[in-house]
Amino acid sequence: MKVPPPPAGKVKLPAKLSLALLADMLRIRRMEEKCAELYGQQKIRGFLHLYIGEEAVAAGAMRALEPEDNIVATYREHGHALLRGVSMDAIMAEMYGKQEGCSRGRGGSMHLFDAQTRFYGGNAIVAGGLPLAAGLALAAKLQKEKRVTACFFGEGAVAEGAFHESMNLAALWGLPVAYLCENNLYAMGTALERSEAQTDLCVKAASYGMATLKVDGMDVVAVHEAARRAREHAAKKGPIFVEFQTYRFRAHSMFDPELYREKSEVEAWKTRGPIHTFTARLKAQGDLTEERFLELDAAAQAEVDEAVAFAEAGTWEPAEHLTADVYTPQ
Amino acid sequence: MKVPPPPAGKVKLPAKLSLALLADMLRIRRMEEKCAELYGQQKIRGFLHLYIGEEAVAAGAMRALEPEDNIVATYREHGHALLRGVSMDAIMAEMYGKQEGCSRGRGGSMHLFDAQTRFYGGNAIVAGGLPLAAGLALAAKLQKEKRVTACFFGEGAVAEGAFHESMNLAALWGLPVAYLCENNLYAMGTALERSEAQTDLCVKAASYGMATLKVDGMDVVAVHEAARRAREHAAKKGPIFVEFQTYRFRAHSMFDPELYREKSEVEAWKTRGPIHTFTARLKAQGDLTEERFLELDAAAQAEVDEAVAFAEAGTWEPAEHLTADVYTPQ
Amino acid sequence: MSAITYREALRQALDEALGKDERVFLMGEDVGRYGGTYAVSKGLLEKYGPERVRDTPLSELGFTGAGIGAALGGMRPIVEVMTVNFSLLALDQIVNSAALLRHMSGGQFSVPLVVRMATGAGRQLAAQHSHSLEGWYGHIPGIRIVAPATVEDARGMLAAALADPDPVLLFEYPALFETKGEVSGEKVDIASSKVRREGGRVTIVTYGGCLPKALKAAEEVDGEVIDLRVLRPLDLAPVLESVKKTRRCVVVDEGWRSGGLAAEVMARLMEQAFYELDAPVARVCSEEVPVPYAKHLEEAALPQPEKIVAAVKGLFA
Amino acid sequence: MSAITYREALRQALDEALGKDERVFLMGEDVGRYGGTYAVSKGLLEKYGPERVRDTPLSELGFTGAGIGAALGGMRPIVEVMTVNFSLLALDQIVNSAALLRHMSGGQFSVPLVVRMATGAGRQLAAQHSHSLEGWYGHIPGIRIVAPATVEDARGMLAAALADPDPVLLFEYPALFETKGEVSGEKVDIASSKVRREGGRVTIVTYGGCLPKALKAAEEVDGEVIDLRVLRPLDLAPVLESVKKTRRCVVVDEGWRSGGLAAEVMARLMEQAFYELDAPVARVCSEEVPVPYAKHLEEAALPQPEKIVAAVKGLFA
Ligand SMILES: Cc1ncc(C[n+]2csc(CCOP(=O)(O)OP(=O)(O)O)c2C)c(N)n1
Ligand SMILES: Cc1ncc(C[n+]2csc(CCOP(=O)(O)OP(=O)(O)O)c2C)c(N)n1
Ligand SMILES: [Mg+2]
Ligand SMILES: [Mg+2]
Repeated sequence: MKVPPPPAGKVKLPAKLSLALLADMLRIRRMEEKCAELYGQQKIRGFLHLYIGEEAVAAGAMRALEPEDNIVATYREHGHALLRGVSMDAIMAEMYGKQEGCSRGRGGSMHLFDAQTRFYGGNAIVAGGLPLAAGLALAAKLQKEKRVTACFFGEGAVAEGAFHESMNLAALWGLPVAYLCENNLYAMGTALERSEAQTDLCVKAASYGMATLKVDGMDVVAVHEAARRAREHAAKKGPIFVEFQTYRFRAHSMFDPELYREKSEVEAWKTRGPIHTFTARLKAQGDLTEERFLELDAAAQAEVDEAVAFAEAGTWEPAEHLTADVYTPQ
Repeated sequence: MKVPPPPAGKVKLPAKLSLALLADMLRIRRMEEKCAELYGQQKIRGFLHLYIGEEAVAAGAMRALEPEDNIVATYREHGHALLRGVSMDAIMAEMYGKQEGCSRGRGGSMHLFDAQTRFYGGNAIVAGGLPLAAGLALAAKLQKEKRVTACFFGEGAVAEGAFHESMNLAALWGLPVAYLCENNLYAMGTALERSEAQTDLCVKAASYGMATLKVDGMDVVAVHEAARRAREHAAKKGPIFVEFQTYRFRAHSMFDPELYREKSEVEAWKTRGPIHTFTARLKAQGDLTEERFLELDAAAQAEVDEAVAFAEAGTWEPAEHLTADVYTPQ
Repeated sequence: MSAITYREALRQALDEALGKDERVFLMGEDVGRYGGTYAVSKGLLEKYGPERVRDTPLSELGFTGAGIGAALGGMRPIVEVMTVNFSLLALDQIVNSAALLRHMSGGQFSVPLVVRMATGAGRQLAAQHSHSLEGWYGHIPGIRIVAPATVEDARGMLAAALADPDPVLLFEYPALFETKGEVSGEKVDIASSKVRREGGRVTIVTYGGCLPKALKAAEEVDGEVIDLRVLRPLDLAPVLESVKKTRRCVVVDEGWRSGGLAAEVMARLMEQAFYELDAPVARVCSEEVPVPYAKHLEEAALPQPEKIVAAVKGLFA
Repeated sequence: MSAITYREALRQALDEALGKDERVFLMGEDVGRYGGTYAVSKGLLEKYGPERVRDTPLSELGFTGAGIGAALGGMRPIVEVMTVNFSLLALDQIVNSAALLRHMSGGQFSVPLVVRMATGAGRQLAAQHSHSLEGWYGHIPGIRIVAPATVEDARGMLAAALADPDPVLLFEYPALFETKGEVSGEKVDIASSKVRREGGRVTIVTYGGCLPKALKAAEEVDGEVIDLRVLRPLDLAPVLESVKKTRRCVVVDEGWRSGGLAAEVMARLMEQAFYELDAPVARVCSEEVPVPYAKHLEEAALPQPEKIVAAVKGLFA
């Protein structure tokens, strides 16, 4: 597989925004590195899907969205939840299974939820969030609200019937929804070309009469720009599909022996890493000093340390509450 | 809605084949007219979906297929079963619910089956037959058999996830399958443009990397030619999608009050009726006389009368056999 | 009070719901221009327009999921899945999203969704169109299941379902669509089961399309007939009370015998009425066979009054 | 004879099946290059090639349906749906095609298909990845359900399932994957339930992942443990025989309580062993709640040996 050259060139963003995007990516990275460590210590259990390598997508996209927007994500959603505004404390506590977690410890890594920031999870059924997103967008449209629904999902979801049905509904009804596909080339161990007859996902999306964009998902600048356009399109003209071309640097989950790809491929993609390439570009144009970088990184690390302390100090929901909230208290 | 002009022009087929195609269509037409009558008399019950108006598709396609091919169809499959070689007797008996029926009276109108002619039903779940067809084709491919699988379905099925998943599997694996879409513009009462964002079904199919053909489904000559090409393509190169543009002259089922379309629209389409237009063309070029036509029609009618007599004389499967064949006797 | 059909009652309920609350909309295949497969929503498109009586493409998974999303987004959707047979395609969204969301999110998100679907056999529609899967749905925590067997319930249950903050599945019985009955106009609960006929000799527990059959059989055997009405959560109190009196019970359920809803009723009676029973509870269910097309075979496959009577007699043998 | 793990037993069974019969092939998500989500099919791609160990796109409905078609077309497909949770997406094909085809076609078409899927909770995978829906599948006529709970069955049931001319669902229990046991190499039947431990005081009926829990509890209460093994059609003979002796019974089932497989076992005992019982049959099932992530909550949600012991004690109270 040919790996494209790393993102490069002048970053045409205000320095403040650039640094914010960098900080965002660092926060995800440091948090997830810690998660991996905690998994080894069995503090975090169940499935854990790391986003490491893909941070530019959540970072670039989330800053293009408005507070009133809805977000739908997958089981690989730590970064999305964090950048949407769910506190790292609540995320970490959730992974610990503590009741201070954003889903009270019932969801774990795959099911982060937050009503306040309109973060609708955390869906562990591949493509399961896509119809939901169409429905959230339909509700907004019917209520004449100006919110947009942003739905993140992996390229593996494209083969599912739910993708097809959702694209059609969204396009047919002109819904204000942005389908944001994180194409990291693999669905577990299945490479895109072994799961799709048509590997150009934008061609597929366009066949529903959807607007489409294809973007380098390792370039936070390009992602941000595309996401801004996508949000505007969704709000004003209707549904849009964006393919973010990215790559995950870690295994699919903590159980994955990674038999399906060469180490060299991963290494090649790492040259495109969203954080170091962006850092280098900012430094090159004088928007960032090493000192400032270390500050940002230290801040992220401090946030992680605090979050871990918070989670450690968290409490277990009493087992007697087990069946609470199966139904809504009336 | 603009109705295209009726099929016209010279029929470039051997006269013998032309007459056979005409006879085929007449056999379906007369059989189904009788079915409608028998439904009124409550001899036939349950759901009854007539194919009247669409006969050119089954007729043109079935003669392009080989005896070793597999057929998968829907609940609107009387014509397909008949032209595939299931006897009208067995079809009629099936609709009566008699054990001499092709499914021993257990299937009825929607579930005609026949192992001998490789007629795999008769599927009443919209799009339910599409994955089955992919599997039959996969079996043929794995066993290096030269058979092709022909799968008939309505345009309503295109919105279903099963369509999407099947197209992708067929294209990805290069399966010898011909997906033959009978686009009669309505799925029950839902017009194509109210169910598909993209109404050009070939564009949709092409997005899977499938070969496609779009054909006037009211012109048995065009259908036959397209079906021959489709079969060849499926056998030699892999999957193909054919859209047959057709129209049903009758209600969706015997329960349909037809609130969703104007009588005038139906009348306009009737000017394109596959039987009378073909008859006129054959007469115009001297391949058919009125006398010969009446002979063919009389033969069809006689076959129907016989089939009804056969069904009437048929017997009921003893109720004690009810649970037979839930499992295969071992 | 005047007698209307079960179908008309369903239609009036939809009409009322759409009329009363702007957030309510109806969506499903052919609910609009076609007038509803069973003519239940006839006339509503003309009255409320295509935004609120929304025809969908054939995509049960997609539009059911969209209904869940719309409910999360502040609407009160009524999703029609036409029949339970096609709901198999939507099951993932119903089970993995609608039913789980509230608990899984730590109580943050409720899904005020109503899913309507026709269910049951008896009209020679053959194997793929004759399922009775209420028992399946009744297995799932997080949803409520209602099964109107009377015109009054057909008229009243929808409003109660819409008032419920959680997902409610409303099963409709085409076998009952022509039934006529009075409608009181009073509020109907979706929490309790009800005695439909008093009797002293045996308790007959049923629901949905089997109610008339049970009532017919009861005439012959002095049966007390209890209509479950709500299939999840089950209200067994009236059953237990009745069994205390009759000491015998037959459960009638159109689902297949093994693992159907009848089994659950029997399990509960085992747990809660074992010492009250003079004979083992019996069940009359559908035979373990795909429902055949031929009328006599279909009849043989389904519960019938005679089979119920025979089962009752068996309890005294 | 040497001890192998349950996982290795499953792998050997697949290897043997692929080696023995050209018509057999394995298809599903990540069965090939990934080596199987649970490493069950590891090494088979290398041995049999991508045609026979076939990775599929994420499309459960599509490839399960394709498996049915391939079975009709003369192959002996083994479809892996990864886990029961995702099988909800494939349910329409399993129920409306695989299960119905033979009867609906008047006996013309059998579907010799095996569908494998992992099932059960216990690994903190949370609500959407922890279903136990064996009871649901057990409701459907036309299919056979097998649930290996021992290494011997994990090794032997696949061959028997492939020899069956009809669709067989084979449930696999990740909770048991590390269990070690001996394998006799003898043929294994997929028709009977089996006594796994003799005991005199109470009959404990279970299957699948709950077997070790039942055995543990049985130690404490002198229980006779019966492993159902085959969930459809059920073989209750050993249970009835045991209950004659013990006169008391507890059913242990990881499915949710209401409407689970345990209810069916209780219903059958009601029907067939009412007069043998000295106390009502009890059940220990999962609580009626989506399975939570937190370990202590998940444990509280599932059947546990202590709950089984308590239920047994309840029978003597
Ligand atoms: C319906 C369904 N099928 C299978 C799985 C198991 N599974 C979990 S993640 C995954 C791969 C998804 O890949 P993709 O959509 O590309 O997302 P990524 O993990 O790459 O972010 C699979 C097969 C699932 N969770 N849901
Ligand atoms: C999955 C599913 N959903 C709904 C139905 C009810 N239904 C039967 S036929 C039909 C319309 C199908 O239209 P189309 O595919 O265009 O075929 P046509 O009837 O026009 O031949 C519908 C909605 C069904 N049988 N299966
Ligand atoms: Mg991916
Ligand atoms: Mg149509």
